[in-house]
Amino acid sequence: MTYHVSTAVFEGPLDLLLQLITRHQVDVTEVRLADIVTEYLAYLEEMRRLDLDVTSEFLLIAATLIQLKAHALLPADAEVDLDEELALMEERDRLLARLLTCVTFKDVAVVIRHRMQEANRFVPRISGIDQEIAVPPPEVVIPADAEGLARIAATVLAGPKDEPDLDHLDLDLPSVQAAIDELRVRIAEEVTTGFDSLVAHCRRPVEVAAYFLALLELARWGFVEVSQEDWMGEIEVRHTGKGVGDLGDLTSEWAAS
Amino acid sequence: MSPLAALEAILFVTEAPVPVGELAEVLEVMPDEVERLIDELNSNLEARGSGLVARATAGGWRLYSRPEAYPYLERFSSSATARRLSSAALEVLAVVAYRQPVSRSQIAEIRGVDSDSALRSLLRLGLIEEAGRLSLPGNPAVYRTTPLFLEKLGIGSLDELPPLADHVPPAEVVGALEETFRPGVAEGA
Amino acid sequence: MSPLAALEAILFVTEAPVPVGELAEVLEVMPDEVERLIDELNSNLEARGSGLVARATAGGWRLYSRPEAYPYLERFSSSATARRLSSAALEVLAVVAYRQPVSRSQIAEIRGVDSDSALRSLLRLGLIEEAGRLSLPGNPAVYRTTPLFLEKLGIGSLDELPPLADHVPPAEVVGALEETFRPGVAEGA
Repeated sequence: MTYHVSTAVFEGPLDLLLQLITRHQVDVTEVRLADIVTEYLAYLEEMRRLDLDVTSEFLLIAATLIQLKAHALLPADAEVDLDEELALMEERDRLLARLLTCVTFKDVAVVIRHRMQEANRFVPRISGIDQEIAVPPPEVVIPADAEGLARIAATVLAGPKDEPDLDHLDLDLPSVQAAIDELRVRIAEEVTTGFDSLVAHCRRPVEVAAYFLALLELARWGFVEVSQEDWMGEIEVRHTGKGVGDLGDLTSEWAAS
Repeated sequence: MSPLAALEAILFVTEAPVPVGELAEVLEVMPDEVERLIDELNSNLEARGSGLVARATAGGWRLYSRPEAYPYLERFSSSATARRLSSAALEVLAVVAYRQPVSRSQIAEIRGVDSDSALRSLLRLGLIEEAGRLSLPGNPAVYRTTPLFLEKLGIGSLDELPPLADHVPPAEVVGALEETFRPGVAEGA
Repeated sequence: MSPLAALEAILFVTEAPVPVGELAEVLEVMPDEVERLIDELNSNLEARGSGLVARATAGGWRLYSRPEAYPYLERFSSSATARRLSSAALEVLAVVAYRQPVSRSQIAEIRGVDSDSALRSLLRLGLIEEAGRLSLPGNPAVYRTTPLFLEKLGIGSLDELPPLADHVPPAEVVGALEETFRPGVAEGA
């Protein structure tokens, strides 16, 4: 489920939280909780106004955030209930663990995309056996039962429109997020390269634009350094050595497009 | 990559014969040159004792397995790999099962892609069969499932196919928690 | 027809990678001989500057066009070139790949969001499949990746997936997050 609220596009509460963390990251070791909590709640409020489906997931995470923020505002010598304290710490640890798991899978998904793109350039033939085979094979295997076949039929008969997240390479506008994902892997591999070579495979100006935006985004996160001798010169791109595992690389306003 | 290698790759992946004019465009050479390349490809294939050959049919070119491979392909067709339906074939089978009798172009329209090779597989495997022809230009064939299909699926008749309505994905159920938490959220914001 | 030519014809017509054992049966030679024939086929293809190559994926062998031919194929037909998966579908695919067998709600727990449409796309593309049902209320289905997923990833088995541990955020990021979310006096409690 993809949410479009104000300027943000996000996939559920963990993704929203990760995006806010990235946005409020002063540097890699400092994130402001208060800002994040305020903004997170503002998004929820707006989602409610827009009549978007604010699922229980959003609210559970909001509850934890509110408690953490309230706790941070307590004076250091304030009396606290030990049970409540422990419960809150458990909630916090659970939320952190979920954030880290979510980030880990987002990260490895980028590598899987890259691998699939590489493998995708090896194209197999799909036309099957082209000679008339006289004797039908004795034991065909249908890898589904009646229920399975019904599910497949229901999905197929619902039509191709039922798949909003399949877009066609040649027809759709290029995705900046996809360009970010791809550049991260390529720049990490090549270390130093030029913008021209990064976009050598692009066939339309709009694709080059997507890569340019992606490059700016990567520069903003400190993943790359970009320089240019003069205004007509080649744009040089250098990998700063920040790992692909860095939190800041994972989410952006271009995500989930 | 040489134009010869590119030509071979195109004639390999294509599902339908490709006219010389189209090959010339894609390879960015003159049509005469395409004909020369096809000749060269065929002598190369011959020289390396390949099991493949480029042949002109229905106004275009395409790679085929050599006729001499027939006994091997026949044996291969009963191997575990060839007997298992691909996901494309499974989809076409599902469409034929619920929309029979249905024509090739109706299937293509439903799936949004051409389904020729999947249809061929299903016919070859005996899961579907021709059920007559439409009185339209070209007299296209329509297809239906076979008794083998019922047997493989373990049902007695088409009436026993599960109704489609049961498989529309359920609407998301939002937990009662939402109501519980909503006032808290509004206050906090 | 030579076993080499027959091997090439089989790797040409197959709709999924063929394991060496099956090739040995169809060609009526020993598995060692199959491996030798595949090597010979690949050096022949290479020597002739062919646009094709035999590759091992998902536990078997199949002919593919060479990656250098890909730009021509893109120009030639959009159906030969793959559709692009959305980021959401890719994330779900990653979760299924590393946590299989996994249910819809377990995936939702990890991603923090319902992933029904992404799951449907992946099922439809044949990259994942149902792997049984849990004995829980509602009998939820669990999912696993298919051999097609391995083939599309260009790997032989799930063991060749990139180690998940390499993708856990670095310690400084984890530290910063912990710092951020730490209740003020938690340390003292």
